[in-house]
Amino acid sequence: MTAPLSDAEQVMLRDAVRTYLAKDDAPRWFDFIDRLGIGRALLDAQQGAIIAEEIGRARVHLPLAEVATAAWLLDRCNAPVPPATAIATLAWAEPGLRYDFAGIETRARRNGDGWRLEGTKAVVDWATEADALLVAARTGGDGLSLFRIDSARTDGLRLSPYRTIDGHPAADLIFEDHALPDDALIGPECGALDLLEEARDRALALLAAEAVGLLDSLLEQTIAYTGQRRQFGQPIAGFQALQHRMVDMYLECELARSSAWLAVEALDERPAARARAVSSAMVNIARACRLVGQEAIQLHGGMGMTDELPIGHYVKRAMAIEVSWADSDWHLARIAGL
Amino acid sequence: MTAPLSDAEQVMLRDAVRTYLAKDDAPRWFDFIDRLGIGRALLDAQQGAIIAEEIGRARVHLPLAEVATAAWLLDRCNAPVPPATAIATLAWAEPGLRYDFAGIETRARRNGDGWRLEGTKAVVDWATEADALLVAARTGGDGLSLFRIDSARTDGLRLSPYRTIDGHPAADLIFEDHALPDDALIGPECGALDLLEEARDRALALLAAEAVGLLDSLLEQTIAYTGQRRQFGQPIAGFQALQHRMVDMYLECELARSSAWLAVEALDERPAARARAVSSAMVNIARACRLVGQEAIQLHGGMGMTDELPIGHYVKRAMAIEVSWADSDWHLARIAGL
Amino acid sequence: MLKLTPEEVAFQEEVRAFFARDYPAHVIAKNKAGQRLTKQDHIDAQRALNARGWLGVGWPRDVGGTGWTPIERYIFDEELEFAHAAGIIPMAVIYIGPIIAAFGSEQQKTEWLPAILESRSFWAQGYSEPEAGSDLASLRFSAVRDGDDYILNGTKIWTSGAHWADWIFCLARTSREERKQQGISLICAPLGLPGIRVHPIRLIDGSDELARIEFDNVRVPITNRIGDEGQAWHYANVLLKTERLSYAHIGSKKRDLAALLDQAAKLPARGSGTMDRDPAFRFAHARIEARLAAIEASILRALRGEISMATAAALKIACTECAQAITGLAIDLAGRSRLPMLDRSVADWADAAPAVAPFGPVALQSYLFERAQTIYGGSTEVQKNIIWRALAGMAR
Amino acid sequence: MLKLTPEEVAFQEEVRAFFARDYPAHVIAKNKAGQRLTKQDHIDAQRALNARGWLGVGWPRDVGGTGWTPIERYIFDEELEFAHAAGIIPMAVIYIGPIIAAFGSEQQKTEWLPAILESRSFWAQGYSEPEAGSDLASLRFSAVRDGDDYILNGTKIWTSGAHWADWIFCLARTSREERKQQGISLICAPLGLPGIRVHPIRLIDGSDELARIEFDNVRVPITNRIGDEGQAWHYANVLLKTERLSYAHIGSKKRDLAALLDQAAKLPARGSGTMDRDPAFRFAHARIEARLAAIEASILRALRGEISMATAAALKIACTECAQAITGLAIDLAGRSRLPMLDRSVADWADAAPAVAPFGPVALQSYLFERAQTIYGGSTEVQKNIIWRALAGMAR
Repeated sequence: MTAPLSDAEQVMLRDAVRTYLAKDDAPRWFDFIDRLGIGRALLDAQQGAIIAEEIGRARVHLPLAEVATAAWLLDRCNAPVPPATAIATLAWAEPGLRYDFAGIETRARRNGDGWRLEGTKAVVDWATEADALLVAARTGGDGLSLFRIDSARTDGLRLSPYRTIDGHPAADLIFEDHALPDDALIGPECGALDLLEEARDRALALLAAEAVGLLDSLLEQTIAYTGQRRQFGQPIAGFQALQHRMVDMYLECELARSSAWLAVEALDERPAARARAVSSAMVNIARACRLVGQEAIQLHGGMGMTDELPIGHYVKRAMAIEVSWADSDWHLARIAGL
Repeated sequence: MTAPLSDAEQVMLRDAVRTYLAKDDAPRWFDFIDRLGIGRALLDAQQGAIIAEEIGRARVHLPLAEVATAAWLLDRCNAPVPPATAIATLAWAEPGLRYDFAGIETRARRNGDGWRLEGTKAVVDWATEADALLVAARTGGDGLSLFRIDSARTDGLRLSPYRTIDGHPAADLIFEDHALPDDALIGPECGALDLLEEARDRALALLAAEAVGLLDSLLEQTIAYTGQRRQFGQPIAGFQALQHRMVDMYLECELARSSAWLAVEALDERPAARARAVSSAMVNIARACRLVGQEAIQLHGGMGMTDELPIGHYVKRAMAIEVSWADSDWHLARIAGL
Repeated sequence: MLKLTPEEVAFQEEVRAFFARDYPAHVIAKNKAGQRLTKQDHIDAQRALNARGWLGVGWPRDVGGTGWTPIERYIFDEELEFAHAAGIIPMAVIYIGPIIAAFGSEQQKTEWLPAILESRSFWAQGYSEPEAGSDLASLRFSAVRDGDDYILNGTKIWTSGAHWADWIFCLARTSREERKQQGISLICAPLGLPGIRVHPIRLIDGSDELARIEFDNVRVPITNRIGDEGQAWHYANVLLKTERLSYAHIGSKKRDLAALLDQAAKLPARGSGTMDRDPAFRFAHARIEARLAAIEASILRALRGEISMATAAALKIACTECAQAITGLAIDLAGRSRLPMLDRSVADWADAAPAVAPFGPVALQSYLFERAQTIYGGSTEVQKNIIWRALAGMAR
Repeated sequence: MLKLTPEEVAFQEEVRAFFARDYPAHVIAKNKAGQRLTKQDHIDAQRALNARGWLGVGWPRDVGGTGWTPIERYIFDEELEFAHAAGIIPMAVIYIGPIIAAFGSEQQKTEWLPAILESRSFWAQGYSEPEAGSDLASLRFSAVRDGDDYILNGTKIWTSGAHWADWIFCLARTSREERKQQGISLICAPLGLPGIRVHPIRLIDGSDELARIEFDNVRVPITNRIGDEGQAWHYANVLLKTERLSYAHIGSKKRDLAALLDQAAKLPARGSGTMDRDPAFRFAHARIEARLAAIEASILRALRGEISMATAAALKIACTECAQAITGLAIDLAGRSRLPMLDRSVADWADAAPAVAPFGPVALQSYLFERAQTIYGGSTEVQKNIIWRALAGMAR
């Protein structure tokens, strides 16, 4: 872990990322990390959050949460961490579970010197672009373990690529007797559950920060649009009913911002406090994504429905974040201890 | 059952009740029923709903739902029905249950020629004014039965009177070895559950109609108040943000009206369809009571907080209706079959 | 009053039997599978309806319409939607057909109406313009007389179905002298004319069935005008009056809500169960069911009586927000399976994401598409202004 | 940034210990039992705080104040609320005390401030008027110079605690020449003066602690004016700046939310369990908890930085709506036990309804009383206008 950034350093980091993304609206991950020299920032949640917020504000396709989460897992497992410029992503979701890792059915069986992997992973973000996949699977004692798969290993892996609603590359993965070497296992055998839980919370903190950037931009775009769009002889931002609704959007944006801070600062707490803070944050983030997204489209009128304006793309990325690791009801249940 | 009223007869009944209540804002039940000659209307849900709506609109204290429900129960049980001018009320709720009759713990034991009643009934509306009480109690085979108690029988009955939030008289009742004659049992021994369920739905249909009158009046009062209250140099009804909120109140009022119809027309359906329709109606009614009540106070500003204006009294009656027999969550669970 | 008469129940059974027996099964199958319909599918569907005399749902009997009562129409719509049949594309049949029947010339009635019923011509609607969305009075699209012709210039937007349409009917300004709402005429043009360019608009749900249409000195004979010059505003309001409940779609809402329960029974929940026993989902579902029951009752009340502008506006808001709420619940139910954005124009579209419940991508695209419901046909904000004027008027 | 420093944690423990050991237990007991406090209770509470030097929470040290940082003040408020201690009646201590300290004459500081700290005088606030609610600029209450006196005329309304107060501070118009906000002065009067009549206002929750106060030619010396003539608007804004987060009450919100879970464990649910396992209740509860966590983080962010008008307005809306949501959840939880309307001024108040959980009537009255939160101190609507102006300004 690095020392926390000073206020001035935070501003510098933010400005550097913002400037970079203002110049390149379709950045490649390698260039983004390499040219900004922010590889080390990925393991620091506070710095990651600053970068994530700018990624959200610019709504560019970059696998920040995926790579940072994978890097954190590898680091925690004392496994070799690939360079930050490489893309790694975690495959955990499956058709047979909603959000709980406990429902994972993909299975790894010892086979001679190695492992055989069998199972299906659903909507794995950036899988098609990844240099390395981390796969959560059930092993011998019915516990969960983590495996690392290099992208070169394609035998026994059926990969169905598509784009998700936010335009990110993703894939469903079907492992059919997929062979892995012995050292593909990273971290403790059957001991991955707590690691996965913590990884999820860290990923969520980054996604919360990204959502803050998205939501701020949605509000700004809406204020700007309603200020120039004229109907009934005046800019529609002149209508008080619309003004108050944009204020409601602002209120959600502000609480979303506080929520992201809450999540980031709670990552070093004990698991129960961390879970509570992150889930509280995500309940607010999800609500903000829904409300701000819906209002942004509505207040843009027909133009909000088109793919031409950025607005819809921001909304769809926000919709993906809402449900990326769990939904609001899952977080509420976690807060309530149900 | 009487034949359904024609449209013209419905209007006549409504106008007669409205005119009566316009002249007397603190009517007595006896006079109300007697002078209007509407005793027979109590057994007809459609007519009852018309009367209930006007009671709501005028927000007067009259035990319509209580008396009509008791009369219906007595009629169904082939027990002598007291004159409609008398007040009768059903005591069902208890501290140990939320809303389900299945939780009733008050017990009636056979004792020689009669019965002994033991248990506690909570917030029995109009109990202090009632000529007769109907009490739901558990009997021998652990089923529910209904007992009729004349108000003269006070031995072994501790009655704690108070007013409820809507200003109605009510009481908690504690029966301690309360003696009842043999014929106090009405209807089938251990066979009261279905009767109670149907009675509840009939009472709810009347309360839904009363709520429609309350809500309409709340909206009217709010439109009138905002039309004359000036702030920032104009009537506050000139502010579009407030206009749209009054429109939202109107939307709830309209759905509440349709909901009341839905409930009334469903009373003769089979139990499952009846339950579904009445619970759907009450979910909407409860939502409308909450939203319209809150907005009415808010849009009245400080004046909405005072006991001087009618507004608060309407809101409190609406709040009582919201929870009188069950709350929104109970109705949702009934709709969902959970 | 909310219940059907015995005659209406008999009609309902007749309609139900028709969709079960005499309606193209492949259309229903595609709809059930979430596959987008082709133009030919719609033609097949319309021809089946027309064969039964049930296509001209809002038309008078003398021009081949059904002549149904509002309740019969409602029953038909509901059964069509329950059956997963194709929605009737409204532009020709619902929107312009009744206006042609009421105000068109004999020639227009003889040429255009049969072509619509026989699916020989599809129509598009040219109402909105880039600068005139909910504020239709500020239209700029112009029609200038030149001998026996009009010269049309301007841009129409949000035109749905233009890629299938042969004709377009346009609101066009024929005079600038009068009050803003006046001086607007209803003029029709074949879409193949020189000077007309159709630009598809890609929407956030991935569809491209809307278009922006540019008219550059397009010449049409004045006989293409429906009714009198300058009276389009009046005709549009007549249409509004007869068709103001055609967006209600109570049947499809009930069908979609019921389908969510079926889907829920197949989706894993927390722990070991399925989502149909998940309390949060079931409560949210029941809340919308309750709302829909009240909306349905409101529609039936309205159909059996007179409908005021305020009531129509209120029902538009209630129906469209309810439809959006259902799609919102659907994406909530879908969870992560709503993430893939898939092209649903082919039969095996769902194979592209084999680990995902196909329900998810359909729900997602519906959610996005339905955001338009509260925007078009008079946005919710405009409806609220209409209602407020009525409320303030009553208070005076 | 959201976390307390070690010094702040030590202070927190000190405050917590104080309320546990050195604070009047009967006040805490009454609050826990839902009994209304008397004036003497408040005096006992204030004296305990003052004995510790902790009453002048927003005052500078040189006039007997605590001199706390905003975070220390926040910690103190939170612990006070966690402990079920009496809220400090804000009129004297929170509202006028800091203004006297900053802008008052030496005589005012010497006479009025110690009397407040020693609980010898209670104050009331005379800001609102019947025709000037959220629109303070349109005040009519007048102060006319007459030699060395002012003659006060007009009506103040929504004055809380007037039945206990010895003094009132009033916004009064001393000039009609200038812009509406100008020409307003801050003038104090003993409530016992001839010409002052206090009319209690009964509220919907059954309380009558607010009043309407009429001034009929009330004479006070000009030395009762705080600061300069015509500058009250400025002083009020200074106050607003320092006190704009004093309504946050995060501690009481957390306490009340936690208490709901305790209550839920005692209330029967559907079937056989208790309400603390009821999913609908728990989800609603968790939703508010999540919201409150974000609001708390927002407050801490604000306390550690500069607070803009827009942020203050946003936090006022968030805090008050959250407080209302908690009371809304409380009455939902209470179910039918919220129905009795009981007088809570006596110790055995709950015996009046022996079959009802006492929690219910308290929840109901809180729900009703808290409706005022979004009305006073600048209604939510006015706050939204303030925020909009800031947003529109940033966009320019």
